Amino acid sequence: MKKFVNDPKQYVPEMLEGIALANPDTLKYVPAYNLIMRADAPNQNKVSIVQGSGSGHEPAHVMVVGKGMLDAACPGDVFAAPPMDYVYETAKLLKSDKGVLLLVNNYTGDRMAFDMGKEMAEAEGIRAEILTVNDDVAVQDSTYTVGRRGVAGNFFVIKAVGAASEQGADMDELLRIGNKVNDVTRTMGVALTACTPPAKGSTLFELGADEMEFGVGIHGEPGRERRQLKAADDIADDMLDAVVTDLPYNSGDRVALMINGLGGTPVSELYILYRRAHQRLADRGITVGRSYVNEYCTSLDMAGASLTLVRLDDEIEGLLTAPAEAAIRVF
Amino acid sequence: MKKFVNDPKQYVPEMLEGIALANPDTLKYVPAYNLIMRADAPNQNKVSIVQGSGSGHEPAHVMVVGKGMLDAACPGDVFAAPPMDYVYETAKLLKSDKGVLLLVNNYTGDRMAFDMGKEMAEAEGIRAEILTVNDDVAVQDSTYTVGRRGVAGNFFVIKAVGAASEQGADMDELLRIGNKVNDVTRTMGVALTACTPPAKGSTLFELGADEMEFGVGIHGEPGRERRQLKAADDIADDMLDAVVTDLPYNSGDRVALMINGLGGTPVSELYILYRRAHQRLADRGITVGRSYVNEYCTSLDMAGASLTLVRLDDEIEGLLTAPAEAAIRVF
Amino acid sequence: MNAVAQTEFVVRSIADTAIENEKYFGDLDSVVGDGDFGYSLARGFEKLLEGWDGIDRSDAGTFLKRCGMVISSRIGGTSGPIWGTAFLRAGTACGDAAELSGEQVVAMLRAAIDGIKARGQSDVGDKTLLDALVPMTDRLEQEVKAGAGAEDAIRAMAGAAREAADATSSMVAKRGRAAYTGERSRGSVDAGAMAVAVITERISETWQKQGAAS
Amino acid sequence: MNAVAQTEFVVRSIADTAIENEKYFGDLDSVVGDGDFGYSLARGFEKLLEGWDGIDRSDAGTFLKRCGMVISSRIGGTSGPIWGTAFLRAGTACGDAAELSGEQVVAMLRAAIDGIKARGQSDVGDKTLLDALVPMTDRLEQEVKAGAGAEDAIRAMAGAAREAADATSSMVAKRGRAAYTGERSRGSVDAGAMAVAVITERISETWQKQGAAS
Ligand SMILES: Nc1ncnc2c1ncn2[C@@H]1O[C@H](COP(=O)(O)OP(=O)(O)O)[C@@H](O)[C@H]1O
Ligand SMILES: Nc1ncnc2c1ncn2[C@@H]1O[C@H](COP(=O)(O)OP(=O)(O)O)[C@@H](O)[C@H]1O
Ligand SMILES: [Mg+2]
Ligand SMILES: [Mg+2]
Ligand SMILES: [Mg+2]
Ligand SMILES: [Mg+2]
Repeated sequence: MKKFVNDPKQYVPEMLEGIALANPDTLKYVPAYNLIMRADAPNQNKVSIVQGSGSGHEPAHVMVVGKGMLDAACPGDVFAAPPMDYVYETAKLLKSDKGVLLLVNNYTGDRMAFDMGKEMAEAEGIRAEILTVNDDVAVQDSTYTVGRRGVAGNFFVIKAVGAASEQGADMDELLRIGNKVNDVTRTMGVALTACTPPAKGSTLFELGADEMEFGVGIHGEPGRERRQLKAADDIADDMLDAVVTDLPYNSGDRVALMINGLGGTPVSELYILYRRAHQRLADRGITVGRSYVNEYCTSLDMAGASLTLVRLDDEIEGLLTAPAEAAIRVF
Repeated sequence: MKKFVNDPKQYVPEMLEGIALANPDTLKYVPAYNLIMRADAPNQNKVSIVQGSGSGHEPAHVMVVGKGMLDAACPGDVFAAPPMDYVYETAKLLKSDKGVLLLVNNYTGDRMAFDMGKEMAEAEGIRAEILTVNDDVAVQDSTYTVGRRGVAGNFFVIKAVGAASEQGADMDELLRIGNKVNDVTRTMGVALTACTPPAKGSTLFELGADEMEFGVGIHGEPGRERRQLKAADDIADDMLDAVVTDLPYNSGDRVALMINGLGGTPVSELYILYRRAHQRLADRGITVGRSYVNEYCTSLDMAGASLTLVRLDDEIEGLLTAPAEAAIRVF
Repeated sequence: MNAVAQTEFVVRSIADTAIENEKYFGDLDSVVGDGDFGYSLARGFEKLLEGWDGIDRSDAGTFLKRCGMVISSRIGGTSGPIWGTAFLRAGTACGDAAELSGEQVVAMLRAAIDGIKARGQSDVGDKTLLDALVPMTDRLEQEVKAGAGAEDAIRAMAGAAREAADATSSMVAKRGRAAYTGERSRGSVDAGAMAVAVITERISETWQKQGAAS
Repeated sequence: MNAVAQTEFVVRSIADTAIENEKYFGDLDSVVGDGDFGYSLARGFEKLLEGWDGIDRSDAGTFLKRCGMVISSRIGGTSGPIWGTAFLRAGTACGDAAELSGEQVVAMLRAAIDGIKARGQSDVGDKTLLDALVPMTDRLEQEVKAGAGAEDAIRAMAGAAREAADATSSMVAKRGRAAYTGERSRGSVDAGAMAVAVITERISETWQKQGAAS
């Protein structure tokens, strides 16, 4: 296993400790619940925004805790939803007069943990609401599943409700905004390699030298189908077609375009995909109002990328461009 | 080759085109010279800061062009210094009354291209100066080489002279500052896998499942020696020992600590290294004044990391924390 | 053995099996899942064992419910809530019975199954652990009705669980992460179902030894 | 052939060889270098050939100098400046000679070598292309002094280049990127030296054919 790891069981706690050491003034780490929270949270004049999910998606979500983003993140182990306990204790620690908004990616495990954690928190008089994100167009047949997965589009919901909550929006307003953003957000992902969970020590699946997985989620699981590896432009076209036709996004639309790296793909390649997607959107009469090319929501060290579109209007664009702070140092 | 690539010969131009499309308001792309420059450059009241180097190190350096950082970057092909022509033409386009400062990582090819390009620019009446970065402690015996390599520490020189030039510093002042930062900056890198240059289509070298390269540079070349893979903490200790004892950094020092990912390593692992390094510095009485955990200077998709220390004083810390803008979107 | 000792023995067997089979269960979940099933179960049951001696043993039902609370609150992923609910419901069905009859065990398993169905919004045929749990409970019920002894009934139940777990290989997953791969989930067994089979086999084996010893 | 035709033929052979051997030269540079040598040379000489017909051919010296300018300005990496300087210096040494004597070719090669040494701050023994260029020039000089014909002299020179390039395998790199690996650079040939050998062999071969034809 080509990883910087000590005891795999300490992978998540040691990472979280590192984050806390690197951000002593702004973040607080509560080891008992894998909890990373803003040092100044909870703020009674602001809805607390909390995201839970499995680990292995960094920088999501523990590294986007900060002003204008999340008030806290309580991850589970690698690719495992947090135990209900973490959710419950997090809600208690983040308790605010204006309520606690729990952002949940739509997976069975996450939903169960949050439903149960929310119930327990409510029993103690905490107002908590759940907002579910499900942007993944790779999941087509929702009768066979719990519905579409929440993947990288999650970032936009966090950013929008994070900004709005900072501006004083109440719970109902945040639910409206979060659902609105989720409704106009669509993502499609592709993997060129499988990832290696530290506790497993080997790749989750095998991919031939000329194969890729089309329609992957963010948990290292295989995708919708295995395909022949193609040129970057062709892959970008396939991802874009799947996304554009789904909402659909139409000529005249203004969008945010995200090319998200899955962990093992260098940013240079992401820009090659971005170039094509931007050009093809222009061909369709769709304007990119804001671009995102980076790692936002990864699958450990998986080589691959996802493409997300968000249909913008003035409200959403204003929230996306509002100031924010995150524990990711660019300069 | 598990990469998003079309024609490998177009790898760099297509990436640069992507960067330009994603940043239409702030950046300008000049295809003839692989040039990415600030849309508002040159500014005659400011020294123009230019970095050249090979490609494959992204986000260095084309993605750190922006206010308070670089005015321009002219990369060569993957791992190849830019041709002299690019340097010369870049200097002409960035010509400022206050001069053009050329930042060069210390490699034979880069130095030759910049020496020649500078001479040609000077012949046309452009004031140009070269500032060489050489922070890599892995290169020990400088009689056998052109001296130490410039690696991730380069970032700090860019940030410092970028900030100072924005504040109006003249060329002599920038040379003083740049050399001062370079003098207190040291880096050590380790690779867990070899990288795959797109034009080669296969890894540059082979590493066994339990091997790592200790003392790598940023061009995918092998390192100082091949070692057995160890636990993350042990690797962090080895890197730190090599760096701390070199300047040396002493008890009572205040430092910036950077854990830089080499491209294929997820940020979660970088924080595991950061945690240990931070703790071990504390044991030595050295305080981390500012932390950097991210990808700053990569080797394509190489799994690995480097550790950089910068000894801080008020002047350097002020420059490092000064506002800046870069084409890397965190939120 | 009284009811508390029996449930203690069964829970302990489940925990030991989960911990010992961490890698195997994880590998099963890797085929069309995300590979964390073995890890989640093992870490969770380790935590249960850490506080083992302090768990309230006033009666078998209480003991099971306390275990269920630890499991659902401390195990991550889908398995925490699913398994925790199963233990809670089984405990409720058990109550303060002093001795456990075969009928009572069947009732407890049925309660656990109903809990899982409700919690997971899933049913037989979805390629989950239910596809081992339900057939094995059916078989146990048959044996009990036919008047079989505990040892024989458990052995038969374990055989049914193994057979049913193997049979999940031909199914398409309709719940859980494996469901996202659709038709591709065919051809490999469900990790949760196989875990149920391996655990039941273990209980059957150790029950024989234990029975012989006590 | 007059001097212009001769230099044109030689430069063309160099370009063709560099382009055809892109992968081989790159692989050689991968062992202890960064693998870009083949790519840099190939792309650079492709650019030279793109503007091939328009290059000033007033005399052989001018032609070589113009080529040198294209090479040093358009090839990246260490090779651009190194090879460009070699062409520039050879062109200067050649001047407007109408015919090239063996002595003149030796003088041109010596000038190229001096240029590389100055530009690269390197010398024989550093495990660079100089370790093929210098021995082959020495050999050419011997042949010319001994009165050998062009064809034989070139064949002997190519043999010397190959032998010297092979011999770089036992050397430790003291210049270029390979030098960072220190002792580990022993055991593989230098990419630049081998490129010189392959190119010279090609010139020798085609010279024979060309000579036979003209
Ligand atoms: N909705 C469900 N209802 C019942 N059992 C389920 C459900 N979803 C998954 N399972 C069971 O859980 C197992 C996977 O558990 P785990 O790896 O913890 O879940 P995940 O990683 O998908 O959150 C599956 O093999 C299946 O037996
Ligand atoms: N200082 C030098 N002087 C002369 N030749 C050199 C020098 N450094 C490198 N070379 C030659 O250049 C070759 C590598 O070229 P190239 O790959 O373009 O350089 P790099 O990638 O190191 O910038 C080496 O094999 C060697 O023959
Ligand atoms: Mg999981
Ligand atoms: Mg190079
Ligand atoms: Mg799983
Ligand atoms: Mg090279």
